[in-house]
Amino acid sequence: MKVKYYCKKFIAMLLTLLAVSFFVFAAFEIIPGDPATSILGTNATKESVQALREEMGLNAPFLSRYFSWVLSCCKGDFGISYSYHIPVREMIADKLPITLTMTVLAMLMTMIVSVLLGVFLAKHTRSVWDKCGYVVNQIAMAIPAFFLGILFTYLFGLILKWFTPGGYISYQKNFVGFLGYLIMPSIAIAIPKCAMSVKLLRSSILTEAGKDYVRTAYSRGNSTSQVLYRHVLKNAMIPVITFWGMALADMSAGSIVVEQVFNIPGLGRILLSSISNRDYPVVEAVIVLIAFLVVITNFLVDLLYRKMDHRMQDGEDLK
Amino acid sequence: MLLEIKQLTIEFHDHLVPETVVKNVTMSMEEGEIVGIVGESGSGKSMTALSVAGLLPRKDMKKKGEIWFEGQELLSLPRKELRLLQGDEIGMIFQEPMTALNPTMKIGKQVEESLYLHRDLSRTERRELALSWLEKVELNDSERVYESYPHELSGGMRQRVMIAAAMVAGPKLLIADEPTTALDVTVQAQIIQLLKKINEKNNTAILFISHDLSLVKDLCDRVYVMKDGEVVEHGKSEDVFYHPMEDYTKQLIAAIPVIDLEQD
Amino acid sequence: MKKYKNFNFIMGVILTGLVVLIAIIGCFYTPYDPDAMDAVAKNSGISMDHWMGCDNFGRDIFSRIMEGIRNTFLISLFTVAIGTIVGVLIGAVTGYFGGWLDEILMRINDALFAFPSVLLALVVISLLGTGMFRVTLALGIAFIPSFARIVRSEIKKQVTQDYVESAKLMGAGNFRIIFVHILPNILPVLLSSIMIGFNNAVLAEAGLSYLGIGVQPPDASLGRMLSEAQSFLFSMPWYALFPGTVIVIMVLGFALMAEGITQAQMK
Amino acid sequence: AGDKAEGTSYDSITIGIPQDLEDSLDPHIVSAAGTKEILFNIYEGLVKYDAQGNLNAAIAKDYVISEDGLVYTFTLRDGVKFHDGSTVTVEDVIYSINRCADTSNGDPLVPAFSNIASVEAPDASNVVITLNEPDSEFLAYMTTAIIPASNENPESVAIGTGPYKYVTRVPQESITLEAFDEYWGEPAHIQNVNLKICANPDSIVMELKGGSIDMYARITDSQAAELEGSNFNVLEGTMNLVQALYLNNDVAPFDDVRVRQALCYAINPQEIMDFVSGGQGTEIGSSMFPAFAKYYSEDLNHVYDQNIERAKELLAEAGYPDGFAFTITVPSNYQQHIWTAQVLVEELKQIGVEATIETVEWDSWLSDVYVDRNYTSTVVGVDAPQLTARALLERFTSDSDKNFVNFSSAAYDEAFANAIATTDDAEQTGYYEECLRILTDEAANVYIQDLPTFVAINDSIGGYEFYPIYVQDFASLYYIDATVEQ
Amino acid sequence: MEEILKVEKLNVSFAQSLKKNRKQVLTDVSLSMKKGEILGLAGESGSGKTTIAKAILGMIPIDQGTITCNARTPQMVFQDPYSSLNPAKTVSWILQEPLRMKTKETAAGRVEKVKSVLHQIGLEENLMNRKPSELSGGQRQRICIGTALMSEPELLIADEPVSALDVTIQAQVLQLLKSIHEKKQLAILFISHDLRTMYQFCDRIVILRNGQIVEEGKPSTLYASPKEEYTRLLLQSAGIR
Ligand SMILES: Nc1ncnc2c1ncn2[C@@H]1O[C@H](COP(=O)(O)OP(=O)(O)OP(=O)(O)O)[C@@H](O)[C@H]1O
Ligand SMILES: Nc1ncnc2c1ncn2[C@@H]1O[C@H](COP(=O)(O)OP(=O)(O)OP(=O)(O)O)[C@@H](O)[C@H]1O
Ligand SMILES: [Mg+2]
Ligand SMILES: [Mg+2]
Repeated sequence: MKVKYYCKKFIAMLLTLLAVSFFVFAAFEIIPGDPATSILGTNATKESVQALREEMGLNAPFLSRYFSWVLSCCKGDFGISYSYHIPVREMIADKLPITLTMTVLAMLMTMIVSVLLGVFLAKHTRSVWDKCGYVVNQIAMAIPAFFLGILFTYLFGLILKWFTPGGYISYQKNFVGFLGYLIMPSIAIAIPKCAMSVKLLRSSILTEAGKDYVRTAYSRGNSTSQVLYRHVLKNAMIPVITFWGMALADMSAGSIVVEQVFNIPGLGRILLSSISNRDYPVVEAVIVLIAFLVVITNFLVDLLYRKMDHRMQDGEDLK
Repeated sequence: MLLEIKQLTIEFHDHLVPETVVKNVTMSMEEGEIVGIVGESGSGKSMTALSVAGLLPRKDMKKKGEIWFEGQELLSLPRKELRLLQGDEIGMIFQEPMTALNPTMKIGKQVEESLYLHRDLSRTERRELALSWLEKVELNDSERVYESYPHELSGGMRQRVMIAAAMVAGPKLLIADEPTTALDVTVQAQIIQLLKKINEKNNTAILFISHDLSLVKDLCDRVYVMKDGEVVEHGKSEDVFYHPMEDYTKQLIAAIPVIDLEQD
Repeated sequence: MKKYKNFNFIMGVILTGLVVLIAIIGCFYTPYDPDAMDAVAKNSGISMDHWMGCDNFGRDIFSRIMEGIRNTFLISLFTVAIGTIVGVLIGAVTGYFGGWLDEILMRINDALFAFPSVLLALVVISLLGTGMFRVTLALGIAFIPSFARIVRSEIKKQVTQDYVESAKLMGAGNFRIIFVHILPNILPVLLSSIMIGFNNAVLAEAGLSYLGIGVQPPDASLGRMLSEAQSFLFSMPWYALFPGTVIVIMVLGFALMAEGITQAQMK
Repeated sequence: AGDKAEGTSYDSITIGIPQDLEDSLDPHIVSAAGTKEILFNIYEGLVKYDAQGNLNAAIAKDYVISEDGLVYTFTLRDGVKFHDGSTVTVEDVIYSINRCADTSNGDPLVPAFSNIASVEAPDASNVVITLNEPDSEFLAYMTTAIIPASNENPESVAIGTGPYKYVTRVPQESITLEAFDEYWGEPAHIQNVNLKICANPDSIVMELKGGSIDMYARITDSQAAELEGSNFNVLEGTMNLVQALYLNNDVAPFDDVRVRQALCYAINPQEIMDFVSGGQGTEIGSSMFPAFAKYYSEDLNHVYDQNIERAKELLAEAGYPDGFAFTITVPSNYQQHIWTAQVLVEELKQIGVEATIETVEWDSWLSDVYVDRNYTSTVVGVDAPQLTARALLERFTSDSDKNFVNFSSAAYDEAFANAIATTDDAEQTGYYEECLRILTDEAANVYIQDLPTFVAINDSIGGYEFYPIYVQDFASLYYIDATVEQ
Repeated sequence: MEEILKVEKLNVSFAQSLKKNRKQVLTDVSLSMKKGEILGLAGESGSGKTTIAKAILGMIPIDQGTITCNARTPQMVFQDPYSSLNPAKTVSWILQEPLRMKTKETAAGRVEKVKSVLHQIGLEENLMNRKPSELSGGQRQRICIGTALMSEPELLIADEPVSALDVTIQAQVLQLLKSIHEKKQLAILFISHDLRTMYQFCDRIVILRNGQIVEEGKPSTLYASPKEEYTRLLLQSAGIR
């Protein structure tokens, strides 16, 4: 039953989001500091903190706070930021495009470059190209995006002056400039992932090339490239797509560090600052949003996967 | 003479010691003839067949001898020209129906691929031809099969799809490498029947490879017996079956379970 | 071991060995006290005395890298170890047995996966206090979900194979089937995840020092040095380059070793 | 921001700031120093500091203090406009002062306002404030911002009377200010001020050099060194705060005065300054920084000149001949404090004391250290919101809510009470000096320095002024070329 | 002779993806085996032969019916020689595993046993250290038989054990099974679609169609006078009639 399958997926998704939000709530119960002290800063005294907590409704029991939050979320209301006094929804709507654009750029680069390179290397196995490619690939896989960011800043920013480090341009002001600025960070994120998918694709193509159906394809008079593009590539892409799904989820959740290096005010920055400001409504919304993105990505990959590989049985999980 | 293999020798070089898997094999086939190759596992049957179909791996191996097909020498033919023959003049059916089909490509596309590569036909013409071949191999639900993926078909159906795909461009020579081992007896019988029919109707020559002598006896006009890469015996299949000359052939025949219903 | 005689494995062992060797030497001997400050040598460049120059406190960068390797190495090693061991346990149990336990654990797992490791680290640290051990624990916990997920799906694939049934017929217990029969088969996948895990662990540790909850100063860690060096990128680029390169070598060593083992397995 | 690099537009400037204005835009509630220094440009009180530390009339054009020091009469300047266009009325003044004097939530927002007996407006241009007790420093608290009574959301809608008005903000990205056309005083030179949040302190030099910001007010000495030879001027001033190793006087071993003194003898502020601030800071010996020329005394700096032998002796007397171990909790968002702590750790090793650093987030610091006082020692800087000694010294009275070091000295409490009570300036100064001496003698904390601050500013911009309090004045900035053209 | 296996009214069905109802695979299957008997199970592809085998060994849940198995350590040779050997282990390790489970044999003793079994199934000792991926299909299938025999079972379920082998080796393996059957009173449930082989090998044959037993009897009588049309068809396609 297709409908039943999607229902099941949907419920699982909701459960995941609930669990995530519960964890966030629980996390803030545990870590020291609270919004009241954060707001009062050095004016804080025990009494004033208590008074403010009372005013903000933080003294209500944990579960009742949690449930009322979940309820208002269901109505699409994520509350008001404690630090900025503006609706959390607006704040996120502002930041989401930044992180999303960066992720999508990085993902596009990863996909395009890795397919081109992967196919190229697979075509030229055991050539000098392949060997050089292998070495470069291994190294690229080992460089943390963080270090790459620093290297780029130094090389392209300070020495070659191709871009202004930290000179982030807001997308509302200048969209082209914005995209231009995001290119470097996107490359920094993309390179390790790209290297991994090149490797995966290359070996996957070679594995597929050894399969019987390839011989069948040759027996019909296909040339090597025809076999590669008409037959092998689609099959070889299946494991790569799974990897891409994970990579995408990884990127959207793990943009924090790269945003920090390149001074990009995206979701990661908001998350970080609101964690340290104990801005509960924002943290909760951002984390649930990221979880949502992760879950949605998984779901989309799942769909794509099914489309490509009809052997997939409903109800089976991939990854 | 449709096909002539002269002194074919195949050596593998991917191990320390070169391994000769086919030694001085000489065979010939007339147009419209069904010729069988039998022999135990690893005796070089598939290698011989693959070399005719031009599908031997190109690396790490040495080929000697000549293979003449319709006046062309296949072993020295450039890859480009060989491609023109593959699928068009020479069709091939493989041993494993499970893995020999592309799992992510619709059956229809796979069946008509030879047409796509060798004939200048419109999409609908290709489709018509493919459907008609699917029906000829007794896949009666041909429209559905055309739109299916391999995993949606049973083993027997897939093997028939393989035959349809090999035959669709009307090759002169069909190479069938153990096409029935993976199938159960009922389906096996049907496939043999089918091959016979194709041979009669289209006058397609069939090179039939099997380790089942009794099958070969029923189907083939002539038979070659291979052992350790060499042809040890050949002749009319009846002759070889009832009057084997070589010890090895005798062993092969003795291994066939005999059912003597009269005795009980 | 004789099976792993391939180039990758040997290179991996050499690189990792080099790094480990430096770390071990660093326990007993460093050219300078890594914490000792020297006003004269402040921000000094590469010289005979200081092979990699000095940082803004005049501390010898080479000595600090020796110390940093040790800390980073231990942190990432144990982080990955915790992630792997617990992840494999959870993934194996859920993948092998399935059922409602699987459902529940996987929902929790997915939730944890989306949960930023920074926040998780904050929680662990607030519960247990700071320190290298706790940081490692925090990161380790953050690493569990991805391992659990990979192992689970791999085990699910293996369970359909007849050899598992065959092992049951022989009378092998579930535990033995999971860990002796199935696990070696998912090793290649596991190894490559471990390698990716190493990369991420170094990164995560560096990320935590941004927040001041990683390795505590004055102790050195490669990630911390790298982030500190960012301020001096213009005047002393080598300050960033050295720890960064060491990280790459370390991760590369692991990656090559994993690759080598995988190749030997696949052969 | 990027288009500024061509040098064509003189009407805007981009200024980097280390963190967003995260707590509030409400001038009465706001506590983060980083926010206050920006809000200085938006809000004004009845009186206002200038760069020399003088209190000048602002919204009030004049004021009279009665002989007994109990009645303050402020005459409002005519036609002072709020940023929303409305005129400042006496009601707004009374509203603002009452808001800060409100005690319904415990302490009033401005502690000194607990002394206010009444606020009245006899007519439309005069406000009379009556105190319970005379307070010679009360005027300084009249810098408290005047906000319109009609503003219902002061925490998000900033309406003041200052030279710049708040336009818009993008969280964690930027804040835009615009010169206020109807400002009563000398208008700001530069029309638009973009405040850009540079969350990563490590990339500031790159941003400056890359031209994405024109000015950054709080760079470190090493960053200043990196800017040498670029098109940036680096101005040096002081941060006006008391950086010290604050000790929790309630926990062992710091409940023993000898131990605290030993620590004081062990450290060398000059060495710390050499490492942390390029040798540029100003040494301090008590809770007072040099901007308060009146109270700051160099003598106190020499009470504990580095003397390792003496330190060891004191430790031995206190029963720690082999030293001890303790933890320094440092807020992780202040790099200088972390650096200082690292040098301290090294210096304390000389007397056998093993200190370990524990960096915590600012928020954890606030709740654990500042509010709950659950710590052993910490390195931070304490500033003065008003230019009064009271602002710095009140926190060390034993019953103060803000006495996070748990300092307790009857003599101190008495001296402080005397200082507050007296109206005689010389007498008051004497009492405050006594307070400072007590803090030093009792070694309440290990005093280190008033940190230097380096302001990097594009060399096409002039007019930057250092204030003796923690503020940034954008109104005085101007483009040098622009003025020449005019 | 005592009964070693008794299956009564066995019903098995599988859940189907995309469809609501379950697919009935076995319907009211009843069969029994005596100690030391070779029972043949024949039927076309998909008739449920493998399902019966797996149900007997408890590998799939059954809907209805009873299965009583009195045999000590029943073993199975799986149909797919590719997935039934652990790809990560060597031949020697795989063959030793049952010994590790059931006996307290020393390592050296185990290796000796492995060698003798390899000999029995007609494989060379030098295969011992290879991985399954380095073996041919026939060799794999023989290793499977070897592993099953290692446990010294009383009942062996052999699911098309010789289908991947060529005729000469087929005969050899069947000979091996037969000799063990004779020596150790091994009962064998022999699943195949090759009616020719079964004729010689089995004591009794059960014909399965669409999950139901249509006919059963001694090979000679069954082949000589099949009662069901389906049996006749099977025999015909095998070229026997
Ligand atoms: N890539 C290779 N490298 C080395 N030897 C090979 C390779 N491929 C096949 N061989 C060997 O060539 C010989 C002949 O193989 P071939 O596939 O022709 O046998 P066959 O007669 O078709 O056997 P079967 O009945 O099992 O299919 C075998 O001994 C095999 O081991
Ligand atoms: N796990 C499963 N889920 C759903 N259907 C199954 C499953 N296993 C087997 N079937 C179905 O049950 C039927 C009987 O399968 P079984 O494997 O028992 O056939 P078989 O007689 O062994 O055939 P073969 O000779 O091809 O091995 C088939 O139609 C098959 O599709
Ligand atoms: Mg073959
Ligand atoms: Mg079966």
